[in-house]
Amino acid sequence: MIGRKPWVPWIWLSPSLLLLGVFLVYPVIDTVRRSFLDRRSDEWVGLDNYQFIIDNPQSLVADTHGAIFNNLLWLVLFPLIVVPLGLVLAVLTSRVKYEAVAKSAIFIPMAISFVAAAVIWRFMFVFDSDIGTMNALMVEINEDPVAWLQDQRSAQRAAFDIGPEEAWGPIQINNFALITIGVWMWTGFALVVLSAGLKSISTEILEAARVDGANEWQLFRRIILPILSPTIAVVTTTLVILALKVFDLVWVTTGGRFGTDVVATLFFKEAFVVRDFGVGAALAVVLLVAVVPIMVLSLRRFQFQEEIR
Amino acid sequence: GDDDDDDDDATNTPGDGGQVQLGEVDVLGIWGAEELTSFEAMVEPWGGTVNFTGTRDITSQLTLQVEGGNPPDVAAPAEVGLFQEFARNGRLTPLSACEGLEDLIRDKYPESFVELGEVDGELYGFFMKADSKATIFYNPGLFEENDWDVPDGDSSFDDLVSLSEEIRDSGTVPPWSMGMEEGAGTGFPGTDWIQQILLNESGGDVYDDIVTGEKGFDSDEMKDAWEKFGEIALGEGFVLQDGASAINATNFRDAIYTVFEDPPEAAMVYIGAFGSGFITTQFPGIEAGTGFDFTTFPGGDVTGGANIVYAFNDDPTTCDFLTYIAGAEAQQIWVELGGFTSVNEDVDLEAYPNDVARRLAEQLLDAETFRFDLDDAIGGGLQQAYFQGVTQFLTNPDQLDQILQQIEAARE
Amino acid sequence: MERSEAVQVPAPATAEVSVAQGLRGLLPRLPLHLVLLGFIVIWSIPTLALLISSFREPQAIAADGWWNAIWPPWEFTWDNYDAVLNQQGMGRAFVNSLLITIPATILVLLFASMAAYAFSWMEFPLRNSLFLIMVALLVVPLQMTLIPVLRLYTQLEVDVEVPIVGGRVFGTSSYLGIWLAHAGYGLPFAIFLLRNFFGSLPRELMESARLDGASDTRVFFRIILPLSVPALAALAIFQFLWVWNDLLVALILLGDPNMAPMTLRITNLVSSFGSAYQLLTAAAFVSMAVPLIIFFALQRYFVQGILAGAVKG
Amino acid sequence: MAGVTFEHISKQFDETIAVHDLNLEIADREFLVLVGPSGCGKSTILRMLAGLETITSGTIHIGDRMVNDIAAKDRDIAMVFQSYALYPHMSVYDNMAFALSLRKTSKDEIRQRVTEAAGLLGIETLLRRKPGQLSGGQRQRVALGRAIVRHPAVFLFDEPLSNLDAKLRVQTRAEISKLHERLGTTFVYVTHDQVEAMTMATRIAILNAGVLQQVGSPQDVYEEPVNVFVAGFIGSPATNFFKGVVKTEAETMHVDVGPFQLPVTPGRQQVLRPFVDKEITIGVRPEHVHDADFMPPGTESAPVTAEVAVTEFLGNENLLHLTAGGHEFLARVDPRTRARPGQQIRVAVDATQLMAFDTETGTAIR
Amino acid sequence: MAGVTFEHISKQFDETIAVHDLNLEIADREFLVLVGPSGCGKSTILRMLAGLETITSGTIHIGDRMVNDIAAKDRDIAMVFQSYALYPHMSVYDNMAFALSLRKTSKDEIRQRVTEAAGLLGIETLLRRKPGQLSGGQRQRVALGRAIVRHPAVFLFDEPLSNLDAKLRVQTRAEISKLHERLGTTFVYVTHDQVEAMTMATRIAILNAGVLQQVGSPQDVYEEPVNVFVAGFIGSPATNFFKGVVKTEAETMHVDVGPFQLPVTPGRQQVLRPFVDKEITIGVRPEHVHDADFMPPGTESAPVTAEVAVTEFLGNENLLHLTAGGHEFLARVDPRTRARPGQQIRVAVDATQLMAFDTETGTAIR
Ligand SMILES: Nc1ncnc2c1ncn2[C@@H]1O[C@H](COP(=O)(O)OP(=O)(O)OP(=O)(O)O)[C@@H](O)[C@H]1O
Ligand SMILES: Nc1ncnc2c1ncn2[C@@H]1O[C@H](COP(=O)(O)OP(=O)(O)OP(=O)(O)O)[C@@H](O)[C@H]1O
Ligand SMILES: [Mg+2]
Ligand SMILES: [Mg+2]
Repeated sequence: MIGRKPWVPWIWLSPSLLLLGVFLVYPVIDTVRRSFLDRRSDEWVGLDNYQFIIDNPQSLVADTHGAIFNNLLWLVLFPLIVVPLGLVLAVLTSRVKYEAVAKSAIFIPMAISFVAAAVIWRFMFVFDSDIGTMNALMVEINEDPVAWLQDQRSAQRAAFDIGPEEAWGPIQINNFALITIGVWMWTGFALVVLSAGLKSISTEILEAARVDGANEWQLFRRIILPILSPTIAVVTTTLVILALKVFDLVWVTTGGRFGTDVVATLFFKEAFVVRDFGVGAALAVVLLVAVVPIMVLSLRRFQFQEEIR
Repeated sequence: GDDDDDDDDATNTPGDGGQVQLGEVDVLGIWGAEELTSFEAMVEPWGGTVNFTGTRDITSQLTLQVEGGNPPDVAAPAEVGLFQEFARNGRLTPLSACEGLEDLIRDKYPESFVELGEVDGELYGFFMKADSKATIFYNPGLFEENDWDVPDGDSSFDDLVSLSEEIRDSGTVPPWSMGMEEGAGTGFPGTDWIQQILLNESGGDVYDDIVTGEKGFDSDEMKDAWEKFGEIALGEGFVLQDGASAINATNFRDAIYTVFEDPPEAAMVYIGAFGSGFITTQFPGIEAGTGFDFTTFPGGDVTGGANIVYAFNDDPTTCDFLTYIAGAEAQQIWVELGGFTSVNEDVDLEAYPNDVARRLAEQLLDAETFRFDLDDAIGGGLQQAYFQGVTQFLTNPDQLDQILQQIEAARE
Repeated sequence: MERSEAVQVPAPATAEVSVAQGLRGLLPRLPLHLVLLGFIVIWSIPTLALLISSFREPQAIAADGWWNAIWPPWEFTWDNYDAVLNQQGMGRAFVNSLLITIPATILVLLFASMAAYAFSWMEFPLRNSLFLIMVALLVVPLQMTLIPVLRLYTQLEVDVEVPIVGGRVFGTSSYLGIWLAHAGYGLPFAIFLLRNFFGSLPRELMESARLDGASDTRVFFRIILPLSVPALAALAIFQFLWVWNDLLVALILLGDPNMAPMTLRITNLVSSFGSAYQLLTAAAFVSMAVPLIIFFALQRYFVQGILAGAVKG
Repeated sequence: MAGVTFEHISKQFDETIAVHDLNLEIADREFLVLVGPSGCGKSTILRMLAGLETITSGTIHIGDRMVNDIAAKDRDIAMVFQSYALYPHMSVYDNMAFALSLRKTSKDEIRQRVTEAAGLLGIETLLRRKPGQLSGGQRQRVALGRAIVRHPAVFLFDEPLSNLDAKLRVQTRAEISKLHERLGTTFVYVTHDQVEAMTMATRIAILNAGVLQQVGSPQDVYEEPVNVFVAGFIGSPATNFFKGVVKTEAETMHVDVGPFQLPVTPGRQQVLRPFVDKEITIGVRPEHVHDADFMPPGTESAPVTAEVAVTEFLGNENLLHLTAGGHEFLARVDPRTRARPGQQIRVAVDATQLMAFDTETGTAIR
Repeated sequence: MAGVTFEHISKQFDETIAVHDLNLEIADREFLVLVGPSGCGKSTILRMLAGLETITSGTIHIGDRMVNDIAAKDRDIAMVFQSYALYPHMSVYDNMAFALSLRKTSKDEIRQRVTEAAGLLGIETLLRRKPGQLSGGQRQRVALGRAIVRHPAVFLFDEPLSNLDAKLRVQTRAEISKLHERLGTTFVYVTHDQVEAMTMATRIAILNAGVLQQVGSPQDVYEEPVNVFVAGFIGSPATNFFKGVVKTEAETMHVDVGPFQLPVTPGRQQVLRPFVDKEITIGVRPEHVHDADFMPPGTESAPVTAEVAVTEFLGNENLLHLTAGGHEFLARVDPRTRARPGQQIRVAVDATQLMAFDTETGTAIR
């Protein structure tokens, strides 16, 4: 903008810069520092804490490898399910009269605290098929009840009954169960943001496409999707990051037991239960590093947006 | 909470101590629900104001507050590992700082409990709301019908096994109900089994060595305890929740209920004394002694948990508060309300609401050997490993050795 | 001139849609409705389970599945809600929750939209990299920040009682403190979301506002914000319920029990042995009420074609 | 290939009636031009025909198919939106190719058709740009191109040339006419440009305030407007209107406007009889008021002396704003006129070209 | 109140040069009309002047203040955007009141000014509507109204009447002219409508492909175009061009176009001397090709026989597309002509009105 004083942008940014600096940047720096110190943050230990993560000596308390693997699982599955689901629902709901009701049904899980959510899913997943909804269903279809949150058998084995009996994972049933909870809770998020984006698409462009003979699918595929792509990028990026830092959900349901640990839960255990701040911090830093490539990717969409506006 | 605002906004009610102007005291604990109500009833007579914050993630909460330079005045968690660490790092004030408090504890509290409150000879904390874990709850009616004889402290572990076989073979119900699931605490009932067996079979010294680390989890005594636990848990037809995944997946509460339902689904459940609380709430109007009852775990020695109370400063209000709740009058209030076992000798046994409660208290006070909960005593990562180990052992009993090594590896 | 304008008539017209038309309209859309209803049902089952359980006796809950309660004989009870609502201090806790949540939400909306405006409509060095960094902070786990923040708060503590609402001016147990904290934690996502929406507005609107003599502030308040209500509404909903449901930050920053929000009170329903699920179920719905009201209230801002008629081309 | 029929079509937006009881038959292959004042309902009619606007009442047929409930995409219509409605995320090429690609047209065919259309519209060089990078007129041409690459049953153009320069407009106009001849599909064309309307239309439909006024060939509507509105609306600069009383003396008849008398040609006298001594409204087009010095040969005329208020130079002609006895009127005279503002000048009104209207009803007297 | 000066202004978008080295002085109170083919840089010039587009090189002065780095809001400029850019969330009234309210104008004054402007534009009844509920022309009028409620130093109009009907356009045009007289501020006005340009402008600036071609009074640019482009661009329908060789015989001089000879008037002979036996380009405007039967008295002319290809009826005149000896050209003749397509007809080219250009450079020969 011509004639805007160079310092003006910084005025607009300053409140955010300040708050982010205090509440996020400063702690991050502190954490990075701690990741090079020992468990009590007294002595300098160089890269030992990272070495610990790599060597994974205490797999029983802190299975760093397993946690990282689970995070990858979340990273891939969680957004991959939630985003398309949210998108479809956003489009569908926008076409019916009971939009608000439909949306809220999907959204309600978001409004439920993790503690409560844990309670619900206990009810869903309880092993006793008299109480547990899922197992009640399993019994209905003449299957054995499954210990959804504890069963470490690999999903593929459970499903198709192939592979050795004590095949533990790598992709465990209980991780799927947890991701299911995540999907249930977060689809509402994707739905709300995406439908907000949907609403801001010009009606006239949609009309033009219809006159051009686009059916609903082509309209979605060729017009809505591309125009919405920056918003989709926002949602996806956010969900990817959430998958990266997923904590409460795992913590309140399994506490990371039975090979459901993720990096964030490990970080928490190491920092506050085992009270090894060094390793804890190092694990947190892993998260920080992992986010960088994701951000770079999502920047592309914004450049695209600036092009067409 | 903070520790220096007592003087300014003091409530100016003369406390029992009388001599000090009582202000506010911030207490961080794990109590909730009826416990909280009882606690508030207990501190009601005390002059000052109690700001109680309850959380079940108390270890992280405490760590955060202490690290953040903002500890509460008083903490009352169940885990002593953290306590000992704080004490060693000089975060805590010794009870001696509060005039008369240390003596009160040393006089009125059982030796075993006093020792646990000591770090390097200094007394930093005391225990209240203790819970015996040498308790097997059973369904008396069921036992009478099939005239099975109830084991007691004098019988042996083998008796327990043979009883289990008898009940199993009777074809009525499985002898045991067992559930390990409890979110982040999953596995703790198993650890209770193991520690109880360990104490009975190998005695207090070995037990202590395990805590201090002179003996490892991979020691023979420990291994023996695990295997004995396995005999029951994985014994053919011993457990209602048949198989590892069922046991691991069943919440310990649900496991308790099955024994006392009508008709009962299992004969016995091993759970800490606090189990009685669940039974009475779940089955209102159930008769202690007839509807449900407990017996001492064969072997007679007693393990148990308790909340350890300690302070981060020694200003008058805090001291007055500690002295108050350590005292018999205060604890008697909670005792009468139930769900609380006091280890203060002056508390009148008559005060307990019912017979079961009274016997639980007696068991605790009369035990010739008492040991504090093993996992709570070690705490930290080792405790985690211990919990994890239990569930893993159940799924893969053949991997016991390496599981035990891994647990030991988690010792700091 | 008037003659060439359309005639004005008082009564709104009613489109004459014949029943046949109506049916023809509905039939092809039947699958759509089915799919949607399918989703709604699936998503509602757990919630339904929670709702039903919240009206059941604890023993009933432990005895059999929630679905058994649907069929008569109904033995529902208000006890759980009784216990939750009549827990002492619940009223105050409710007020506290509002006192904490509303300002925290407003702060985020304001600061984030300011930053988003700068990011989307101003040029300055390092714009993109700075933006990336801000958003990347979204990954920071809260627990990681608490210790340093708590240290800071204890150091910067201003231990003066605030009249009426209570609490300190600043530091732990201060409303200001927890507002800022929540704002800080909420910003990365908020900025991320808003920048995207602000950026999609047609440039010419800002330009014409400029020519009309509008300063940045004016453009921001009179053009950008009104045209971004759907995004702002979405953000408001999320920020509100995230703060509303927060337990962790409140635990650390609010020592004073008189300031405790509902989430803290609710944890007191659970004994140290973790019983009383039936209470948690009830509590869940109690605490869910307000965010849902907000959600419904803001629904009307999700309107199609907010930019209709703005620019040609 | 299909005609279009509107039967009792009305459209009401909350409180505004945009179109009122429209009855109009557009023959197959016809080129119908819709004209009317801004806001009179032209776009609404197109949008209803395209299926973008619900119909408040009445029925629309395309061919013999009743389309009220047919979705836009199934009506096989191409439309140029008044506001372009280009796809912002697509290049110019993709914008134009979109409709074709939906119809599974072969890549080559698409390329061929798009480049051809782009050629006609002079936007070949812009094919890779995004709409945001185009000038107003370029955008409009893309919008136009997006329609003309198609071969639909009906073409709808909503002021497709409004932002093009005169030269380009003439060319494009010619191209559209060619297109119409080549495809022989039905065209409905909205424009404000009288030349466009006159030159392209097979028939012109004049709307006012949502009501259809007259439909007819350009010549008809220009020479025999059915009412004052049409007479005043068609033709630019607009017709001069005078109120005057019909007088007869012996054989001759004239209209007494006050400052001057307008003789009535014998052919007209019959129809004007009933209005003798009544007031009627006379319409005179500016080009029928001549500078007496440069009168085209053989014009039967009534001489008038008037004062020149303003002169507008239009290159090929001069526009004189004249006043005579309180009447203001326009004359479009030979550019060589010597009239200058303030002067008195003699003008001649071509009596053969007068239009007469009933003052009350405003309808033409025939 | 201030003039505007462009000095060596250039504007480049990534690879396109939109404006090239523009030097132009607009006097205070002047009404400058910018014309040029679509995409030639008109809007870009306005946008640079308004401070919406960064300047690639050169300087712009408003009054004697160099404004290159002055923010748009501080330039005191009102602009009608080609694409309207209405505030979709504000009512028509608020759209028009916005600028004033920012200036802390009193409520009453705002109401008074807005209602007045709305009156002029005939949108009083729409004041409570949102832009989305308006017709194209109504939107454009709102955009116009938003500008004219203000009293800025400079007015910029980017094709402000393109979507209005002829009648309304004439009225509004008049209103804008009045406004210009009343306020006496500087107006810069982009239009494609020749009549608009001719009637409103104090000076017209003709642009082509970003390059300024000619600046001058309407009459100048029409009668003395500096080059072929201007001659061809100004005037509609466009000028006919013939290539021909200058021939002299004794005293007389004529241009041999092939099918016919165009006599050179004595006054012109001097300047054409250097081109004797060389090829030059002759420009003849259609209105200077007359139907021989309806020739205005006293036109010096060269008779030509041509075949009528197409006739376009424009009401007040007839447009004939003629071909003679391979040359296609337009004639704008008296509506009473009897010419019909396919016929042979005798036309006369008015020799006094010929325009001559150097074929190589395209510049006028004077
Ligand atoms: N953002 C842009 N990026 C690239 N090229 C552009 C951009 N904006 C305009 N142009 C080009 O600059 C040239 C001038 O554009 P401008 O809008 O000034 O034309 P114009 O004279 O206003 O045309 P019109 O009469 O069609 O509005 C055009 O060729 C156009 O394609
Ligand atoms: N969405 C709407 N809500 C209310 N009134 C509307 C709406 N759309 C159009 N109108 C009104 O309907 C009438 C006809 O609109 P329409 O767009 O058909 O006019 P038009 O003939 O195309 O005018 P223009 O030549 O200016 O484009 C106008 O008076 C307009 O104000
Ligand atoms: Mg229109
Ligand atoms: Mg332009």
